[in-house]
Amino acid sequence: MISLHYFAGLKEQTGVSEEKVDLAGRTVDELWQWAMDKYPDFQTGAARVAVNEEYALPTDVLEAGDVVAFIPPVSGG
Amino acid sequence: MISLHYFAGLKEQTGVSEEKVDLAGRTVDELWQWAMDKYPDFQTGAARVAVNEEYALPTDVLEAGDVVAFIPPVSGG
Amino acid sequence: MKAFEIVTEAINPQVYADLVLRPEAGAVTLFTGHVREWTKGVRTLYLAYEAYVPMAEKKLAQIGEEIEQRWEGTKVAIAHRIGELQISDIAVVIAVSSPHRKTAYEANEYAIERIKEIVPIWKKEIWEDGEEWIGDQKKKPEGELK
Amino acid sequence: MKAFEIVTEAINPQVYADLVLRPEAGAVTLFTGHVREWTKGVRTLYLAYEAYVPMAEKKLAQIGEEIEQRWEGTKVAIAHRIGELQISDIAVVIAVSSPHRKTAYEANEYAIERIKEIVPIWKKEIWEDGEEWIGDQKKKPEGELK
Repeated sequence: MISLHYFAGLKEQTGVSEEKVDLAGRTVDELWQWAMDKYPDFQTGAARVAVNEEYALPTDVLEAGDVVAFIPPVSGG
Repeated sequence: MISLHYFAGLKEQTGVSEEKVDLAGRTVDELWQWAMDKYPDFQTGAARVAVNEEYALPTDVLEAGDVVAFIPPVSGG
Repeated sequence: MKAFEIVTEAINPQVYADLVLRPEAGAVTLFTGHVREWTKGVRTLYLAYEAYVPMAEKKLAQIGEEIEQRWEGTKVAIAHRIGELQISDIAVVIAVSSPHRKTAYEANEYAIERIKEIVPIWKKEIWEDGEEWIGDQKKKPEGELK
Repeated sequence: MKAFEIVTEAINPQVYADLVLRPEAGAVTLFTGHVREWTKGVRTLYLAYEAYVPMAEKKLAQIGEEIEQRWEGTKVAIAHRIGELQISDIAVVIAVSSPHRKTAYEANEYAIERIKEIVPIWKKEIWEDGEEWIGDQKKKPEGELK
């Protein structure tokens, strides 16, 4: 299993801040496909994906135990 | 009479921080001549002159009661 | 007290300035970003900040490392507050010390620009008649950056 | 507490930051110049600053006016300490608030440059084997500005 985290506007779209899903072995790009199927409001490019607290590439492969976060455009400062 | 103020290195050259002199009616340039005669270590361009707390021009004329300061190159900050 | 942290209480900026001071530092710049009441004619009631805390602290530390590598002799501390913030409250503090002043200014400004690019923190503006998560400040053509 | 002053006691920079904060300010930059132990391989024991106090305060206020006219919406406070200062002591503090951060950095840096040009304050460096009044920082080709 991997854990998914949602923040800010994306969290309001999903209605959850965290969920566990069985996506080990999939790529980040495939995760996006999965997320857009589940949450119709999601749009590619509306967020970056972080795996274990580092920004990930679309081709990176998820492993069991990974902590994955959808990072919408940041607005700190 | 006008009062003259010396600061920093110039004060060490004159040995005084302040003196009263009878130079009303003279220009700032003439004041420089007077100062260089009295204090051989003085050199033109080694200081700016302020009259009543504003930088003065060589042609400005001193008036009785003026407060005049020799301002060596500043080094605050 | 960490040099790179997300906090939930009021920020005391002096703490971070003290953290970067050293005998070889001739200059310290301290930037504080505050909640502003008016933005383009719209009155903000308050702000709510959210962060992905562990990653945000890691990215703040990364910015510190970037600076200390790029500008020799600098030392950096950064804190960002989350939760509800009122007008004039400090949202972010950046302290940079350096032997020389020019570097202290440059490196500090670099830090705030990088925070707005890579640190997972989000701001929601709450107005009298609504609220909105703010994002993508870099891409909005009309986007006015604080 | 004046917004532009020469002081003889330790400077508390937060006082000047508080002085410039307003609801419309999104950014505050606070610069502190500190006594540095080493300058070009020479160890400073301590510094002595002297000022022509009434003119220095007038010139600090003038710099504040120049900034508030040049950068709209800014507010400025500056203090410089005189007397004997030890390593790491604050010699000068500059606080600038602005609606926007870029201006707060620019205006603050402008202030320190102007201080070094027009404000009648002099620094004497005291080393283990001597002392010297420092001056004319702008003209020394090898001059290293803090």
